[in-house]
Amino acid sequence: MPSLNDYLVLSAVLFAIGTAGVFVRRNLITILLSIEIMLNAVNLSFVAFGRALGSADGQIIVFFVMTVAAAEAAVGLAIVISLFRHKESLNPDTFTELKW
Amino acid sequence: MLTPVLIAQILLTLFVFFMLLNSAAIMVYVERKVAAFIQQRLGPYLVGPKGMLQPLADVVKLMFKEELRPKAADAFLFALAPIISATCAFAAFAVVPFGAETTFFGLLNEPIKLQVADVNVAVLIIFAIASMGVYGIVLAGWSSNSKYSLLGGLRSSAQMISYELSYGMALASVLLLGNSLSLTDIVNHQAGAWLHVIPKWFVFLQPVGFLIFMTAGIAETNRAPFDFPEAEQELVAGYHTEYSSMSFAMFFLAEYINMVTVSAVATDLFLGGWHGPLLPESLGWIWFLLKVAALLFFYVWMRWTLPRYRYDQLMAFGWKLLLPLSVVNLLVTAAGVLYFGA
Amino acid sequence: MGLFYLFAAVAVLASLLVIAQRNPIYSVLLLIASFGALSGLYVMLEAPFVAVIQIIVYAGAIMVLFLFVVMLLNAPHEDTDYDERVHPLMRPGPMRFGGVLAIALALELVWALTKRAESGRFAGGAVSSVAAIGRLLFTQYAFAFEVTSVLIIAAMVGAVVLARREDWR
Amino acid sequence: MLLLIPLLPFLGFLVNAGFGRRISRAASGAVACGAIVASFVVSAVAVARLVGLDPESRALAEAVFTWITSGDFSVGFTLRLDPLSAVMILVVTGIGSLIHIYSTAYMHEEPPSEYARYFSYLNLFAAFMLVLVLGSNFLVMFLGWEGVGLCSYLLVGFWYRKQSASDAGKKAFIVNRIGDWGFVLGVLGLFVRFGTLDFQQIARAIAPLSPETTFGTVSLITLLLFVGATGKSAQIPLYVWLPDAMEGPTPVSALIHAATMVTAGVYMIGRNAVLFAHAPQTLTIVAIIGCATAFFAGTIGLVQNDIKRVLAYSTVSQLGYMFLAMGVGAYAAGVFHLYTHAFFKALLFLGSGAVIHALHGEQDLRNMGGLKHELPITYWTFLAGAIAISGVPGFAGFFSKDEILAKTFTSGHTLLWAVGLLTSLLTAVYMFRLVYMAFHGTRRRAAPAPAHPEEEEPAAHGAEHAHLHDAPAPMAIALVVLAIGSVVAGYAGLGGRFEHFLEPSFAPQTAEIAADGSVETTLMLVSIVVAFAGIGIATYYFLKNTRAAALLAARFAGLRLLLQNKYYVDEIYDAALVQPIRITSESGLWKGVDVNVIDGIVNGVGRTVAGTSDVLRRLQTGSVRAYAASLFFGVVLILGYYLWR
Repeated sequence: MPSLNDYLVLSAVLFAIGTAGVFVRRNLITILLSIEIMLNAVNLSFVAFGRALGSADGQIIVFFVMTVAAAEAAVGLAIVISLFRHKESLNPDTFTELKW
Repeated sequence: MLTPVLIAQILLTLFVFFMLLNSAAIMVYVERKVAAFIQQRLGPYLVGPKGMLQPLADVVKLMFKEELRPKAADAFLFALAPIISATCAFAAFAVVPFGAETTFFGLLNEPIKLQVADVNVAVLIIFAIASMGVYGIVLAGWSSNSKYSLLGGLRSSAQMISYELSYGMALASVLLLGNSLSLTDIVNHQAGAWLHVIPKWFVFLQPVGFLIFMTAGIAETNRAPFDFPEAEQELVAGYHTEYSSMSFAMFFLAEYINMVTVSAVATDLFLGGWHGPLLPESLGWIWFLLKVAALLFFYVWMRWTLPRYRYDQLMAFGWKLLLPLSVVNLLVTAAGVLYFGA
Repeated sequence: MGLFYLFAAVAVLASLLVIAQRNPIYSVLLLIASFGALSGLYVMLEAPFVAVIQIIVYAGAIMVLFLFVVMLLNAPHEDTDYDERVHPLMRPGPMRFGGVLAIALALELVWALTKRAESGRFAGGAVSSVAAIGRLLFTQYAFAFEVTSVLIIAAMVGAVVLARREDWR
Repeated sequence: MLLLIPLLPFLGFLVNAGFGRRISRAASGAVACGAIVASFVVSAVAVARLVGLDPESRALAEAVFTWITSGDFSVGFTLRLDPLSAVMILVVTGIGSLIHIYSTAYMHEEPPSEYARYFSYLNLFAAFMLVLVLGSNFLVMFLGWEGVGLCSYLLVGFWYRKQSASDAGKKAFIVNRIGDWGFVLGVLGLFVRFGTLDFQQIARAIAPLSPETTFGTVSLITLLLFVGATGKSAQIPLYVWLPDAMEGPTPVSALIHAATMVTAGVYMIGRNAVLFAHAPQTLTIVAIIGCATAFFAGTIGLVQNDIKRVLAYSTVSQLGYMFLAMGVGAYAAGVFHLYTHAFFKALLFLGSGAVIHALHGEQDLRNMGGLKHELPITYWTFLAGAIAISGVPGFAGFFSKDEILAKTFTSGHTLLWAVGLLTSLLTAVYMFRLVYMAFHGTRRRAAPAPAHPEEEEPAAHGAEHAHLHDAPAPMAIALVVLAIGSVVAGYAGLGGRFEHFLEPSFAPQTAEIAADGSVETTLMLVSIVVAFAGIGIATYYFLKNTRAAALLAARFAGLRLLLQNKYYVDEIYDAALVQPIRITSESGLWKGVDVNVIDGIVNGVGRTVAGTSDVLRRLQTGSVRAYAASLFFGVVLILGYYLWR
């Protein structure tokens, strides 16, 4: 049986991978994907903690995180599409001005 | 470790797998024959008695065809897409029960369930796997690097996502009545009859839900009149335009297995599963097969009777009629459950 | 334990490959694989509900959306500038700094977790019933649940407004 | 209920200020009069209820809301009605009502929007004055105190297109600022000393202490408060604004600069009688200043030719009397004089207003005369007021003035009593000089041609006194009612009733002056003699033998010039204060400090910010990931720190 710490370490590693993705990638879509990795890493720790405490709260929070993630993905991707239409680019460093 | 029960379980799994493959073959034959009947033709009659070995001939033909791949296609995904489709189709059936617990006429010392896997969230798993099925089609469409395929893939995924909502809502109405997420529980909930005449099937409590479920199911399986992903007149053959040989066969297989799965789920949810008069509980699977067959016939019948919708009509129908209707149905059901008790 | 390591390895490897991929389509697919592994871990944590909605919501909905956008923009290769062509770890200053930060964060988190001697074994009594979760969701968390629905509506409208073409009229 | 009293005029103000441009003259006049009359009715009801209470606990309080709370210090917007404020609100709303009614006719030649503006100011003034007298602590009082100052400024400068009017308004405002500076310091001192601003609490806190024999904290505080009073109530040395304030419309002079606002200082001292009683040094100063002002202003009033200025100096003089009363501890007598004075001085102003109105803006006495027959109502009512102020027995002024002089004498201030008596003589003289010059004899045109060079009052181009109209109905009503009041108001004080009524307000310390019946009678007789002597002198010089007056004037030409130029006080102030301040401000503060130091600092700050920003803006690359990286850097550092610890 893996212990709570095992899950948390895995969660930390995944979170760091997501963080790294945000920094090293220059494609907006991949960056959004990296953010999803981070969210999932956190979800994992929630469920693990919930399991450790014998409470359903962890799962419920994950449920809410997922809804928020869905909303975030929808709006984020809509922004990506409208940005791409303006500049024909997905590189976040293309969009350094607040308006164009 | 290998207890008789475990062996029986493994054998059952293999049997289900085999029967699903077979069902696709049978459905090909049935489809052709029914189509011919509707169109006042003969249909296949050369291979075997009454052409009954025609599916076998088809398989052989497909196996010996050359495996073609467009030069600009993404090789890995092009190969992966049909596998995803087929896998999802098979996987969904895993949680569908098709008979009561049985000891196989005393062969086993404890009864097993006629079901590959009994999961207490079976309905959700079916739903999850159905949503994964989209990937096969989308990836096929995209990796072919062909505009017909891409359009077919996009249409298909849009269609499936749109109808998945109504599908889920119709499911939820039944869940309210069955008070469980386990298909076995839901089926057992439908045992018996009112006034000794009318079976306690949910289709009588949920006529609207049943219609929604079947409509959405047809859309989910990309069958006519919702067969846009492969609308021949517009898109040649949609997402599998570029596929040939066994990879094409896999899509073909997936389509028919999905039909079977949807019919089986509909049977479990609405038509009382293996419950029926006359036959003993242990032979309930016969009732099950009959009901599934009837639904499959319905599918084929629809295909050869109704013309195809226009794409915008399909989307409008799904979002503006079916979804609101299913929401209302769910609310009415919930109110009923609250009022009369579950 | 073996199963845990299997799932963990799949999750970590797939996630690493997500950020190492140049083709966003593969990134999306690998991420789905990672989600599948996480789903397995949720089952191991006796949270089948979360495991299934992980597949339905993340893999079945959110990732399809991503795939859609990737296919719609269809610009994974056209948009490759210098940074996209070199390997992620070979990229210049800020990116390497970011990578180092991420590694530092991981090390710190692991350090923080291993600092405590006790390993935190799971006690019995997990809440795995969907009914229990549903009951909580519609009683104790009813307000949050409703707020979430408002959030979803807002996101939906926002997405439509943002993504529609300028010559929409 | 108490809140309603100031609120009603305030609502009237809001209506007239907000919609004044859109409604007719009749409507805005009706709104304003209605508001103040309603307020009067409410006041009357409130006072009636107050009188019904047990004399020991005669007070009504109403906490409207908590204004300031800071630590254990809290000031509420609380209104409190006790006998003193009861007298005040009746005077303010009663006389205010009459003046409002009078104004509807007096201001009738103004265009509707100006008319509404006038009435909105008037209502606002009433509201603030009522807040002033009803406030139960210094802060609320100060709100009203400043509010009436503002309204005074607005109304004095009502004809703001006229240079002299707007100058007079500014003068009133600025001089009052000096007084208010003292007042604010005094209030702050009270807060420091007692930790509260509530009148009751201060009184309770100080009551057990023994009066300061030497000049101490309380004396300083009261003196500062008195500085405020000299500003508001036009006492030496800050009286200079009041004569100039006569530039405002005459009803304003009657209401603000005779009957109500200028008495605020007197009221304030009366309200804090207990406090002042503990500072005998200050009280002495108050008495001396009051007495000096009374005499000083009286002498100036003797030779002024502007009908309103004579009345203005008379007001200053009468206010001096009130302060004299306060200074000698005769609070009730002072407030009694305040009350009677409100009647007859308002009457005199309104009468003069009727004259000015009839003569289409003529204010110079030398251009009047013989109006007795043409303006009978005005004449008879004006005469009643003049008799009242002169102290003829049976009229209001006699009772109150006599009371003050008696109290002054019996409290041992013989010198002050003598000066007061002399002033009383002067009062009778200048008052009847005014009556004779305006109403008796024949019409003259003796004044130097441009009596008021900058005269621009509406319809000022005198339609050559062909036929003069007496006061129209609203003005006549006000005059008659006030005339009756001037006659009978004094009887309220018979047998010490008024004093007894007010007693709770000044409660614990009203010095029981041994009332020696024979002394009182003697003093009364002296007063009567003096009053009649004054009238006699005036009759001799200004009616019977005007040449004698001219001779007298020629004989004492220097003195006359001195008086006519008001002892050159304005000029002295200008040379001693205004010019030095101006020069310092202009060459020192403006061109030196402001341009070099202040602007230098401001520009320097600007340049520093711009320079720093120029460097810092390089940090804002616009790259989201750079921001995210810096954020994460912080996270890693903080997390690392806590782990390391």
